[in-house]
Amino acid sequence: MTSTQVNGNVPAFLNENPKDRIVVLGVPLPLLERVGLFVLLAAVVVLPMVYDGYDIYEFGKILMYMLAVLGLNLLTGFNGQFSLGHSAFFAVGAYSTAIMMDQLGMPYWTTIIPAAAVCFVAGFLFGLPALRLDGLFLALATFALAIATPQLLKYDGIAHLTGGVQGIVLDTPYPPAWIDSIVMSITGEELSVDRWKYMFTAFVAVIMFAGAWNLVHSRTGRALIAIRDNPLSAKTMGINLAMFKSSAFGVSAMYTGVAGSLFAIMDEYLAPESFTFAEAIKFLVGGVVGGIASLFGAIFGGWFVLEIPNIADLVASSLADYINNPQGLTGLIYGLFLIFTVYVMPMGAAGLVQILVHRISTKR
Amino acid sequence: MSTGILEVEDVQVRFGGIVALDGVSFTMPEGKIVGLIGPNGAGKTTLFNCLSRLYIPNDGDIRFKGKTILDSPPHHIADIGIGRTFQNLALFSTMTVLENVMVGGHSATRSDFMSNALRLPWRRREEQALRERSAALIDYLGLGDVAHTTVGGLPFGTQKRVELARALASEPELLLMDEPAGGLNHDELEELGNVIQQIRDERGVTVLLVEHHMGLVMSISDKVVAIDFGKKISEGTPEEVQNDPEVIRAYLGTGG
Amino acid sequence: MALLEIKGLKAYYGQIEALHGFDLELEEGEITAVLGANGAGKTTTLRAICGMVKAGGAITVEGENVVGMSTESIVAKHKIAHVPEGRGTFVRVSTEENLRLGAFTRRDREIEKDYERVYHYFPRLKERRSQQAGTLSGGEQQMLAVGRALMLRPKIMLLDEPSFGLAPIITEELFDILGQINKEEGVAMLVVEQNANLALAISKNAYLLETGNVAMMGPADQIMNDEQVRKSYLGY
Amino acid sequence: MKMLTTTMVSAVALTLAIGAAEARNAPGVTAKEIKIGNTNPYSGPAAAYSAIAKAIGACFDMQNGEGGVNGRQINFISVDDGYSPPRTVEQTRKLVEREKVAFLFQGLGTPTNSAVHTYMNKKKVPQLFVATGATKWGDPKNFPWTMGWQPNYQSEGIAYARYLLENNPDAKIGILYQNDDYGKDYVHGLENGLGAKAASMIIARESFEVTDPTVDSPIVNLKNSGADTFYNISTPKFAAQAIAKNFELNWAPLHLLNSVSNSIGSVVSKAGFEKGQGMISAAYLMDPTDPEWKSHDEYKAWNAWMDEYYPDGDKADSFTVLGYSACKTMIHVLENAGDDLSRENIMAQAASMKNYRAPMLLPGIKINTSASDFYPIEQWQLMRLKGEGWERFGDIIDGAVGSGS
Amino acid sequence: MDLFIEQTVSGLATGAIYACLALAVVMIYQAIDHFNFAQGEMAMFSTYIAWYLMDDAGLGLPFWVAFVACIVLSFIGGAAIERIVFAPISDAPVLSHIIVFIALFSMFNSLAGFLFDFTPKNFETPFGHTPFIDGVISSHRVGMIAVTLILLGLIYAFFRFTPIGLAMRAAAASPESARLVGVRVGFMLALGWGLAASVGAVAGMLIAPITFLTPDMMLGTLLYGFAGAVVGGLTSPLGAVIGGFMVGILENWMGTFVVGSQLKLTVALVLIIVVLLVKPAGLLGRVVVKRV
Repeated sequence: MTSTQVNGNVPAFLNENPKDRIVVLGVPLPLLERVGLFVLLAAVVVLPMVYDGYDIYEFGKILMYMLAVLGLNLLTGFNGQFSLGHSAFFAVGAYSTAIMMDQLGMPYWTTIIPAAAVCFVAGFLFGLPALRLDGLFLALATFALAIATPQLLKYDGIAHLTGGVQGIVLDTPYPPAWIDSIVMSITGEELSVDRWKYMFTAFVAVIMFAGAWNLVHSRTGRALIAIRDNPLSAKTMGINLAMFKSSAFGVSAMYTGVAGSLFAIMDEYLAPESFTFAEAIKFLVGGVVGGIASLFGAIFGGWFVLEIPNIADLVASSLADYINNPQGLTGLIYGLFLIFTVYVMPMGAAGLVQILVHRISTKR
Repeated sequence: MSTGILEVEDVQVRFGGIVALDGVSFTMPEGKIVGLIGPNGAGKTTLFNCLSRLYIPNDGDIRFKGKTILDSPPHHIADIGIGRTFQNLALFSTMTVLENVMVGGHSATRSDFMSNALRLPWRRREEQALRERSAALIDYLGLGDVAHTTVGGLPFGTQKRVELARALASEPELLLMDEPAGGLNHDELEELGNVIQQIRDERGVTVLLVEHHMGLVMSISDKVVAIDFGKKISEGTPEEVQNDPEVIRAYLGTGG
Repeated sequence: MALLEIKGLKAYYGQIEALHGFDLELEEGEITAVLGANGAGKTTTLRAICGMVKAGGAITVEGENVVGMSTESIVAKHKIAHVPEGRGTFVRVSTEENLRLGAFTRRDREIEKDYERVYHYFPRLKERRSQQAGTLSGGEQQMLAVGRALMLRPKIMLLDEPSFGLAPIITEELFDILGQINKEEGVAMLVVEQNANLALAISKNAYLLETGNVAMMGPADQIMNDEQVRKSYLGY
Repeated sequence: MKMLTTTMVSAVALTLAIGAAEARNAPGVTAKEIKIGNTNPYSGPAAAYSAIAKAIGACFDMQNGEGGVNGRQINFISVDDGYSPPRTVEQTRKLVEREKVAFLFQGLGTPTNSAVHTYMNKKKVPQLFVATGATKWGDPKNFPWTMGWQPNYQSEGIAYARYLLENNPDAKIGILYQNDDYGKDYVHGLENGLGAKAASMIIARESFEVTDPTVDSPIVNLKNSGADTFYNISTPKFAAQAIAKNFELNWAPLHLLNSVSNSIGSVVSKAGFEKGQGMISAAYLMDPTDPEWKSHDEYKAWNAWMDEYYPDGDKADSFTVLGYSACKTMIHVLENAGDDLSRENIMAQAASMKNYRAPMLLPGIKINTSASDFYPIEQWQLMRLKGEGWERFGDIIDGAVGSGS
Repeated sequence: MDLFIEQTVSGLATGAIYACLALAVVMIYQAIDHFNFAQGEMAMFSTYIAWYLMDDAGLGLPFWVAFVACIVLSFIGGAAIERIVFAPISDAPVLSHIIVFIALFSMFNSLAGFLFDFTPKNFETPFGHTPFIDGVISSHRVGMIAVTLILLGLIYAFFRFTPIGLAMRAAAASPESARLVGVRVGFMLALGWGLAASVGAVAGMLIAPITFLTPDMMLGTLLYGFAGAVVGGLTSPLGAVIGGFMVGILENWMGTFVVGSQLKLTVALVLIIVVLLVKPAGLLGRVVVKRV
């Protein structure tokens, strides 16, 4: 066996970052990115100090949706497999957590990891037949899965676990006493449940985001992208297509499933109606609008799916002077928004940012 | 028949009623360059696809280092030491040159979903080693300037070299090259010839070269196999094959 | 004035300039070969002529500049039939339906008659007339592609690598027929081909492309017999 | 005046218990305005119900035009939740915490209201007169801030059970129900009402999903089960399908049609009167399309209001009646609260209605609540389809849950 | 009568609903090589238009006038959607198209509820609702099956015998080659959308007398329509019709004898996946032979 000699003197280009050459408004791009990342992280930490109640709840939901969208991005954006059925995995995660809390009396925070495992297995298993389906047909199969999900959740055979049509009401996730006492000693106030839920969500979300980041920028991530770009030559490079594609499905389901777990904990209630086809659509819309092969795009996507119905509401109610009961038109406005977004940002927000950076940057 | 690093024995491939390969046999001596020539549609690419296990022959056997490769799934072929380049570029178009070459090193690395997501220390060491090794290859093939460029936008000839680098990244003992000279001008061609010979001499890699450019094939090959209509029509040194009347009739043409 | 006249042809794929501004002419009723290595720009040239890539410069057909015109209009108006690389047969429909599609822009009543004309050149297609085109052999598909082009009653045929993937004997047969079509129907042809010998044998003139430029042009027989040219450009 | 005094006393007691330091009025209440929140499915699969909220809005418009409630204008903020529980949570929290509404009124749907059930009670914000017939809304012990309005689904099931036990104790019942909380509540109601005989009388159950195109297949099964009584728990579209399909199959059991779908205008006439003769249903509201009410004063008032304030509403749609009547109940409660518009008092007033007759309730039906009875309407009257209208028969039936045999 | 036979007949009648919609699915698939997830909502909206044209509250036109007018309007609407909404993003990735389908879905659903409210509407049928075979099947259902078969014949003839139909298939399958023979691909796409919208309108008008007309009438139906089209083969109108009938019958059999009514929709899901796995081209679809 021959081996390439690495004789210590590594070529200079290896350690240079092509982004170093891009300067945006006088600041090198990598620095700008680092500052941006820092600001983002700081925001995640600072938010619960500033906000409480509904506001912090909304921020938590954005992070929750971000995770769900991220899950779909890993599959669709990085691996090129469509799914219109991720509401199913969202449901599996949420119900896993709920059943563990409700039936087994497990504390909420212990349910995340087992729920993630369950979702991974579920995704992996669905990924196996999905291996043989091409893009459009996979979209169709997953579409069917999404439509069938609420019905499956209601099925009498498992109703004693899922609560059937009634759903499950969960216990409030109070913060652990030690955290509460730390917060108390610093601020002199009790830590509100809303703030704690946010902190818990943010903790999980940041860890999962970092994991996704590592995954994408690694051997595994390269393999996933290679499969998307050119499956045949990926195979020739020694990439086990079946293993990677199914695992990608599993990991994707796991991310969306953990989002489901967090959802259950956050809303303290879940019912089959929470996991309809509309939910799967939300994730897809979030993914495409954020930028389907972008991790940071998922943050924007999470925000978008949470806020765009509100914006549609707002637009609708501002029509009240001209039309009777304009609220019936929210669906229409929502649709127009989507089309508009696709026109303006065909590559999603991430793509738009890239183009903008390209426009206003100067190369050294 | 002497044994070599690769033995192709009586390989037959049929698509529906069409016979694409009809009992082709030859042997590749270790550390040599073997040229495979034949007209378009003669079955060269089909044979290639058999060697990289993208197709399974209907009949016959292919042995690499004495062991059949027909039991191995396609993604193991890189593992056991066979690398290849494609006739119509098959690069990962959204990735940079460096990343493409690093994918080439996939089979030589081991990290998985879990270790990658957690960024375990050994994985980072492996990644760094792969980066360095890939960089060395990129340097070796003179692609340093474009290492961080997305391959999709590179000129054809450059992409061909990226393919070569990518194939070498798996540290193959046998390298299958499908029309590497296509689209190269004559300076580049000469360089390519040198590179292939270097790969043989410095790295001890055995090369199977499918090429239309007779100048290249005849000048660097140690042995040439000619096929037509899915059958081997000639085998021998470049001179022998070049002068084989059958080859002239079917391939080189009377005018040549 | 030549039937087809190209001046300063440039072509782009996205940001990349693939052709760097060369001239080319095709006379009425003649066959001209375009030779060169992979990636030299032969295919791009043909695609530019029928409006399938963004082109610069002038492409004049029958005195009209077609740069910027849609493919459909060029085909319909100037009767240019393109036989693309990889044949571009409609694999899901039958042989005869493929032929019918070739005559899609014609409004005359002789379409039925022209099936027989095609079958006259390619009797094998007649046997396979109701077969799904995807099930035809490579050679038959190539014949079908040429036959489909004929159905347009073209003035110009653009042939991209007609020998691609064909056994030599089939290739020879095909080129014989192409020559025959040229003679009998007076169709001008621009043939892009790797197999230089074959192409030169039926051509009057030939162009040698190298990386987006014309490296050489001249009468086909002259190029065929020039040892130096063969060595450096044609690879044997 | 006695009633008023008790109310005052209990309100004061509640206020004291909760802490007298609080401001007198609820958030969202000013000298000129009362903010009321509402969630409704304006989009999505349950959008048909949005007619209720639209009617309520129009009803408050009328009230505001007439000077509001005790000099205060009603600001009715109704937002879309698409019948999606998570969205209900978001919207409700926004209404309570950002819009600072005084309370929520007529939020629609069981899963959606369930999603904010705990929240509202923890926050001590009234979740009044929710627009769903589930039984769980009348649980003052555990959820003192939540109250339903319409009679619950179970009680209607009980009413039918009583009828069957009296008139046909050997009935063989086949059930068609929508596979969700609403359908199952109806089934439970019937089972409770039949008591020990349920197991022997109910011989077949078939469910369907709202996404199913038709209910043909379950009906074929029910017919083949040999049932002679058909308990039809389905929403208007499916109910109309079922009536038509029975007819097509020549199956003529005793058809018990749930009140959700007994509108003459939007169901029975659509399916065809001749196909539904003899059907039995129950009602607590007047059917606006029933000619019987044309000369009734309340109908006339309703009709005039429709014409003026909700002209694009569908007069055949019984949801408009429901919204109107519920709105009137709300106004009644607010009027009773007088100038003490604290959340506690509003809740206390809602929980102390005595024999209140909201307009458009059937004659004889009254609203009664108490600190331990959070079921405002619990009465039904049965009726039978005859010709082109319902013919009510028998007494007003009390269908309180637990009152079955 | 025997339960099995009754369920089969009932399945056949429901299957006709799916078959109608499956035809529309095949139509659009042949025309754009894609599914249209908004197809059901478009058909529903078309049906409302027909209702408006016919109903006394609307224009009060006679049935057949409204029928034809609705088909024409749907055609124009479908073609306009292609030209206005899809033509500008023809180069965008498939996912963007799916997002636009979703947008259309939401828009038509919302608009129908807004314009026509949600109370079920009675949709007239020229066949009447009288028993055809007493106690088994009504005249409308028989009429519906007949119209479905006529429609099948028309679509088959269109694709098989007209140059335009041929060109449309060619344009969808290989747009580049189609342009090379002078087919205006953009025009074909618009035409395909228009025709698919028309077929959808006919499907809607046949279905509505049974299911009653509501904005959500196509929600679940579309999935069964997809299932029918997939089972029969997306390239074959005949396959789609047979597939639609099969799904209807299978659904009833499974619901009655095997899994119970709660899992009927899941049956459609499993059917789609199994067929796609075992026979990707469907029962009657043509396998595209590829040669390397």
